[in-house]
Amino acid sequence: NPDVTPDAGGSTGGTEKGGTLTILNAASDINFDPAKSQNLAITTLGLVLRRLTTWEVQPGKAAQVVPDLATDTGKTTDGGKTWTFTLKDGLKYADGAAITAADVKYGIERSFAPELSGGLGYHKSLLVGGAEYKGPYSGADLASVETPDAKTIVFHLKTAYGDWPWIASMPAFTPVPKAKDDPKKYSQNPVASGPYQVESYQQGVSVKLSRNPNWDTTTDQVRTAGPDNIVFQLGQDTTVQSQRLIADSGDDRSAFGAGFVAPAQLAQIEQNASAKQRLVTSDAGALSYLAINTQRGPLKDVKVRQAIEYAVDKRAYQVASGGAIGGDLASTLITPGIAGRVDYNLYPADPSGDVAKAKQLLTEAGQSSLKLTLLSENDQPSLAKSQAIQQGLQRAGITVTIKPVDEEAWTAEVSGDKGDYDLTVASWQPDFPSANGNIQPLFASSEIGGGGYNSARYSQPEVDALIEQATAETDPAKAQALWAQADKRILQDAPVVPLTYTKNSFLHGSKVQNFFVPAFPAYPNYLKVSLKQG
Amino acid sequence: MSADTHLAPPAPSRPPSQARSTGARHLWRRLAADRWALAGAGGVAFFLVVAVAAPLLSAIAGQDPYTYDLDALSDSGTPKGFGGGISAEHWFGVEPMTGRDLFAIVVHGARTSILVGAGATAVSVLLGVVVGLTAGFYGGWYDRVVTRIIDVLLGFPYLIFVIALGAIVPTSLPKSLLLVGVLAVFGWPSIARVIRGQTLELKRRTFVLASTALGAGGWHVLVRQLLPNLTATIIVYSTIMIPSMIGAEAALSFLGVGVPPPTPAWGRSIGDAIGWVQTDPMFLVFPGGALFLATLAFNLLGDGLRDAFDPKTRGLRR
Amino acid sequence: MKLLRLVSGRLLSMIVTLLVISLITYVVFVLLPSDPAQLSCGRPCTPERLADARAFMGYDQPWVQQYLAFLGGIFTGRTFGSGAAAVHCAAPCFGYSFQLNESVTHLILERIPVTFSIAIGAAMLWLIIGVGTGVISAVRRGTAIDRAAMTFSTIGVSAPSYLVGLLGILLFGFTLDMVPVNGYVPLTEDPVGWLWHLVLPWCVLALISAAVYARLTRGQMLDVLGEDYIRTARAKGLRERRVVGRHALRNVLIPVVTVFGIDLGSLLGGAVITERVFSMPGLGALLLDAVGNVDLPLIIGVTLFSAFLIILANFLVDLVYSVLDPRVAR
Amino acid sequence: MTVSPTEPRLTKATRSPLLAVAGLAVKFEVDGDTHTAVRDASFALHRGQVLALVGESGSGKSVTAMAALGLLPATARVSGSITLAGTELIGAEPSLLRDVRGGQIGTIFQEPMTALNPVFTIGDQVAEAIRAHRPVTHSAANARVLELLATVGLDDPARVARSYPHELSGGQLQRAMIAMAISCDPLLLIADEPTTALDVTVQAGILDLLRDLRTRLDMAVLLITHDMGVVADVADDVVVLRDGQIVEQALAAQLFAAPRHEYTRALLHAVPTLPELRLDEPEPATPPAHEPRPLDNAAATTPVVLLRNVVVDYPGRRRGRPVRAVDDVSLHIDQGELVALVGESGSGKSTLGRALAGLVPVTAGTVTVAGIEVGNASRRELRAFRSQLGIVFQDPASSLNPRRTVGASIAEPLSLHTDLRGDAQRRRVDELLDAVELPSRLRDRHPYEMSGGQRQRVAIARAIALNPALLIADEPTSALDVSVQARILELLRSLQSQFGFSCLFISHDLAVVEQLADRVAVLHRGRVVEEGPANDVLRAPRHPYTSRLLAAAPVADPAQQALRRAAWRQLTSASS
Ligand SMILES: Nc1ncnc2c1ncn2[C@@H]1O[C@H](COP(=O)(O)OP(=O)(O)OP(=O)(O)O)[C@@H](O)[C@H]1O
Ligand SMILES: Nc1ncnc2c1ncn2[C@@H]1O[C@H](COP(=O)(O)OP(=O)(O)OP(=O)(O)O)[C@@H](O)[C@H]1O
Ligand SMILES: [Mg+2]
Ligand SMILES: [Mg+2]
Ligand code: NI
Repeated sequence: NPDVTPDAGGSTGGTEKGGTLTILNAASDINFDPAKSQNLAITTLGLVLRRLTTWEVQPGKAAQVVPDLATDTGKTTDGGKTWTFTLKDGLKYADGAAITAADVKYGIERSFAPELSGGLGYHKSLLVGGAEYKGPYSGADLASVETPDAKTIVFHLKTAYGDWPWIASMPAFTPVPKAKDDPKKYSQNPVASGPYQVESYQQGVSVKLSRNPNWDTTTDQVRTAGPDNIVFQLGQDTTVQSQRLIADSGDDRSAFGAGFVAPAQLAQIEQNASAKQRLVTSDAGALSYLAINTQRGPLKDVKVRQAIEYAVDKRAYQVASGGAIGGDLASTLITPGIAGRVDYNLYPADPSGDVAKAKQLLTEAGQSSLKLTLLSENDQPSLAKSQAIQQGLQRAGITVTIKPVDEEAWTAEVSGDKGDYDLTVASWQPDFPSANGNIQPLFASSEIGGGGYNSARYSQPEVDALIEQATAETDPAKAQALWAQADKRILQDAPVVPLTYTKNSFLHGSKVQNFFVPAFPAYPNYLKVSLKQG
Repeated sequence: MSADTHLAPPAPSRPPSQARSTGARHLWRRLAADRWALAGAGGVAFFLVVAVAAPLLSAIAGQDPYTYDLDALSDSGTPKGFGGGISAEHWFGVEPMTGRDLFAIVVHGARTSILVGAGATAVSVLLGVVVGLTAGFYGGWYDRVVTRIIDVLLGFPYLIFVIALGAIVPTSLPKSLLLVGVLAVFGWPSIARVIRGQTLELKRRTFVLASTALGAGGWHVLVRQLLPNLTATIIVYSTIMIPSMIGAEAALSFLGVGVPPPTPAWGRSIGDAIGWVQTDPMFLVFPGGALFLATLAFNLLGDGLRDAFDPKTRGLRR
Repeated sequence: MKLLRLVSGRLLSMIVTLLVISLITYVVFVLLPSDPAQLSCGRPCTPERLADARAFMGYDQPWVQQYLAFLGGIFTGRTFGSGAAAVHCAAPCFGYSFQLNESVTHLILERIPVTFSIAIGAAMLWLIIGVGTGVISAVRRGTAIDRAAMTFSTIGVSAPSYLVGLLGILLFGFTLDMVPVNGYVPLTEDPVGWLWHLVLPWCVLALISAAVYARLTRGQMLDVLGEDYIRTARAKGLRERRVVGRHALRNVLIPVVTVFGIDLGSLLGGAVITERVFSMPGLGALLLDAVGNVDLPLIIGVTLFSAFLIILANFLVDLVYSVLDPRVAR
Repeated sequence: MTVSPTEPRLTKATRSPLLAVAGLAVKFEVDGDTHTAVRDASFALHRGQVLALVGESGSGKSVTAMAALGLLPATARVSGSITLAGTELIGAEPSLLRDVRGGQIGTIFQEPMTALNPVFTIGDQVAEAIRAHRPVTHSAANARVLELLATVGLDDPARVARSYPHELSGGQLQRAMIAMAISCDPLLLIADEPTTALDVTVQAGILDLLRDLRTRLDMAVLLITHDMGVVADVADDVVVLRDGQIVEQALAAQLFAAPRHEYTRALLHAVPTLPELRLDEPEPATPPAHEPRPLDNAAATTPVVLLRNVVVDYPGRRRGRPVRAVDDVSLHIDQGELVALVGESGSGKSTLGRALAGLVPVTAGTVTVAGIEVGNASRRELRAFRSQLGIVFQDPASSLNPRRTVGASIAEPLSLHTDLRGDAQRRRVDELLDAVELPSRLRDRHPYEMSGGQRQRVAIARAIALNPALLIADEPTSALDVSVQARILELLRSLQSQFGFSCLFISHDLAVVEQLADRVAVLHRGRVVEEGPANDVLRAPRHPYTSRLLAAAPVADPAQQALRRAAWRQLTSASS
């Protein structure tokens, strides 16, 4: 194929153009509405929709925030309270219309509409007036987003926020032309600004993307746009997916699975040389942890929680998540791959725990026969992990009852106000690669209940103050030091047991190239995948 | 002949003695003559013994179904060695990802599964037969109400109900009982419908009329006249139901109403093992084989019972 | 005339039954711990936004009111939200799925062909195979054929459908490469492809259910074959095939038809697991998604629809009954 | 064997026989025991000949016939030889048997009510028999069905063809069965008690039909019957069976004239006789006596049973009109009185009996039994009344639960209304079995394992178990040979004198009625056309139908029967 353009990064070889890439998806629906999407910058939506900034993710390198529609990643003049972005020249939608700053503003505004809730909404509480704003459909506009001219957009924040450039990479920062906005249909038929547009959308069956004729490669440094067409096959059973990819025949050679390969299949792939070659495992990324409900009975006692830190059998947990390929043992809250992480271990023990120590701590706390409930999601992998925890604690005389509930109920319990559980196993991948994303959502007291993810229901004024201070810090180095300090401080209270830094494995067909999975985010970078031609 | 001496008025009653024993003995003799049925009965007895003696059996093997043995696993969580880790220590090998002893799991699983499978089946069949019989026999508004209830239950989003239930019931409730209850509630309508349909036909037979004409009350007619003619349906239906109840037990376990892990249950083991069917087939073979054999045993026994109850096959050798 | 009265009577009670089912579903849903508003609140979620989302979807109302609104919508249609983003759902409106941005009626109608293709084909197949096996087993009772068929059906009875589906895919889809592994092709677009994609799901469903029917048929058949009228049929010099296939089978079918009605009815409401394994976008898959997304309108819609089918099937069974068995006819 | 080789034979005997039975033995396995039903039976049947197989109930008549067709249940072991026109039938190929059955041998089964498939119409089932052996079109078959049904004397062939078995009376079913059996003009007709459910007028017609078929088609008939009158009427040869063994084999005329075996003599002796028939014109009909008889000795007892203007309609199927089975009947039965109900087949006798027991709802009128109005009785009243009621259904086979032993069936009323249990109950059951001439070893059998007559006696035993105050007996002796019948009748009589029960006795056997009944009511097309003391009605019938009925009754004497036949012919032609 003559149409080979050398890739800027170069580390994964050139990008061949052409072919139809198939992405196998377990979900039965893809929501292309930027206001409602929680997509990462480098996955599905990134193929169709551009934002102010985006992520440059390369194998072996930490994720970087880079300009997308904007010429840079935003400028601030007042220490992070006001951010200004300028759009590049010659940007067009698929229909040929020009992309304007007003469209970006409109896109942000509509993300405030209750009709379109559901997306990533970090900006909603940061922007001035955001808390009260109810979207553009009632006629009002959001004054804190200014568009002095067609190319410039200015954000006024309530407080200084150093990670705003990351926020600007979220789906809500996609331009939406007001004239084309039909909130009912936008999720299936968005106005494309990226290299692909939605050609056909069949709910539950497939989504076909084809090239956007008006996308200009020169304005875009992150998307390589290799395949001519991309087809998402929806509602695919994960086991069948894996088998198709292992078999690697026909069109499946140009396919990859969007979901993790399950441990059972990992073992199978181990034994299959061809498939093993096509398995891509991320570096250790998201944190999986055991949350201890700090507001419940004996668990209020820090000694008891520390006993649990020692009693947990991390090795069994690791095996339950697929062994070494499933993740590395964890001891900190900030995950590898996040700038400023400091490695330490407050509760040093053998990988399978220190039962004697745990028992001793329990005796000190006066707890001889502890009975706890562990809330677990009811899918097989989650239950396997929960059982590994249960088994570990049992050794120290802690009787754990597993309460399996479905995923939605789990979310509701964990992020709801009641908090009717003692323990739960969770895993957290921040929405943007900053220690802030590691710590704040999980440990700030403001995140207890009401939809927040502080599943340990941990409330420590000292930590809250640290978080506030670190969030406002615009100097990356200083901020990172503060986050590392918070990390350690939190673990002293033992609200969670860090279990593993998980690794996600993905399988792709033999024709798929430039397929890699970084530590953050531990997902394949859709934007650079291409197909071998000929 | 002299009728008057023979036909004295009924003598005063005597306490009931072994009146029914001959019937039972006949049944048993016929059953014993059928070697397939005997095999089935043997199988059922075997599994019952296994279920009762599970702790003993696993103790003999020196194992229990809860202890992890990570040393028996390779780094990726698959059992080391041949046939899913079969060894002198682990007779059936070990469970992938945990290293728990599969023999102990299967043996202990028999408790849950047979209790739940047979229990839920028994309750649903009992309920279904009683409701179906009475509805078909009495008809009228009662039948209409019952039919509607059956329709509601059959058309009911059982999945959602169970999810809700799983979240509502306190963890302290004995889960096996809950499970039996849930399975029975959703299991009886179909058998009730079948029985009702057959009752509608049977109740118009002359022998039922004859019994009514003798002054038999509804209950007597139901139990003594109709029920014996429904045994084939009931037995066949029950034996089919047991394995599906064990399967449903697995599904419900996932939804949070089943016996929570790590309590072993065949249904859940089979569910877990499906994903491993290519990597560690023995993980499926042992619990799956146990379920198959138990099902086979119940079915053979069922077929045998069916035949033993069927007077027309008396004396037939097989 | 009589039939008309029968049908209209049943229709009325059918509506009542559906109302009861929808009501219970609503109540159960209220008990459900998951919060649909929370799911569509986004991340991070603040209490205010949660309240907004809840209000938009109408979940802030007491459930009785929600239920009444739902009932009203069936006759008058409904409008959600207001202004430019308002969503209108025309009568008869069985709700609107906020997750999928589509009216429930539309979603269900779209999925019907898939599920019906699976269900009807499979049902035909299993009825034929199951009843056939049962009949042969009964006629050849005690022989090796009987034993083999019954042992085989034990496998069918005790195997989970997911397992059978998966093994089917592995064997016929990959190892033998005979049929496509998954997906659905509309009949109208490509009849051959349609057939080809459905063969495996049909077989899987058929294998499992046929086993049940085989056992049921065998049991009934053994009963019926001992009746006097079978002797009469033989005395007429009828071929054994006709004696069994007509005189006996007709009497055997009565209970079988009942079970068939129930099974077909619930299968038409969605073959959840099979649709999942074979990635068929049918009603079962839709219901599974709806449950996963706590999408109440969709749950109610699909539930009501499949309940309707089950009740309809039961009604038809009752009609077939009176045709099959004149003694039961009223 | 009592048959000597030098037995005189008909001239036809020189031809080779159509059906030859030699050394036939049939054994049944019952719960591991072996029971011999037929042993070493040999006889031959030629074309155009009617061979009557007579004998005690349970002596193996039906079993012998079924053996020829290969239709015995799987528990039976058959040995010996049965040849049809030289072809061996025992152990024959299925295809051969299939040809033989229906095509060469037509069969009338003993119990028509269970022998027809409940889910197909009569028309269907008869047409099927035709189409199994004749390549005819549907419509041709259907036309032939109507013709056949008319031939067997059914009034409304179209309705019968459309009906399902449960919608017909016993006699109608039996005739449908006969129509089916003769539909393919078989070489041999096996007729197992073909007229048990038929009133004598119809019976006479059927016997005529058989004779006609014999002469026209040179058909052979193996006639199994307990009615010596019928034997006298049509049989050429007679084989007498007892306890599975042939005790005598003779020409009919010979047999009646000079029975050789002691059992045969006893059999003939037991035949009840009718009074001499007065062949003069019936007296001018006076309206039937509806008003109750003046009571003898002022025992101002109200009648036990009082029917007032009873109408019973059966709802029609789908679009059809309802069938009026009983039309404005008023009748009473006094304490200790035995009222016989006679009448044409399908005239509503059984329906009336059922209405009396409250088993079919009456459309109009009232049924009062022992002061209780059956239609409005509460459940408790109904139960109380039924504990005083014994009922024998017309069709014993279907009135016994196939899944229960006959012992259990007989014990049922005992369990229901007495507190007799266990051994005492079993003893009582044995007594009852003995009373109806059944050995007590049959107690643990199922109805299926018994002969027709045995089942009927079980039904009788059940009905009298409680010494009921009212007995409804619907053709209770139809399947019994005369010797057993005589004993059953005697039993009834002695019970009645002992306990004084009232009885509605439905029968087509006028001789029996004559013996037993105090009063007779004649039912015709649902209406009582004549009613009065038995002696009056049977000796001096006032209604032409009654006269015809009397004339049609066969007597067990070939010579006399020939006379009667002629008289009957004359009567029927006169009235038509
Ligand atoms: N269930 C039914 N539905 C419709 N018609 C019926 C039904 N049962 C009986 N009949 C009809 O009612 C009439 C009277 O029947 P019934 O059985 O009382 O006659 P019967 O006098 O007992 O005759 P038989 O001597 O032949 O037994 C017959 O014409 C019969 O066809
Ligand atoms: N299936 C069977 N199993 C066991 N015994 C049977 C079976 N069928 C018939 N018998 C017995 O065989 C004997 C002959 O029965 P068969 O039916 O031939 O009598 P029958 O002469 O026709 O009497 P009836 O005049 O009462 O009909 C009876 O004693 C009966 O109990
Ligand atoms: Mg007989
Ligand atoms: Mg009658
Ligand atoms: Ni005596």
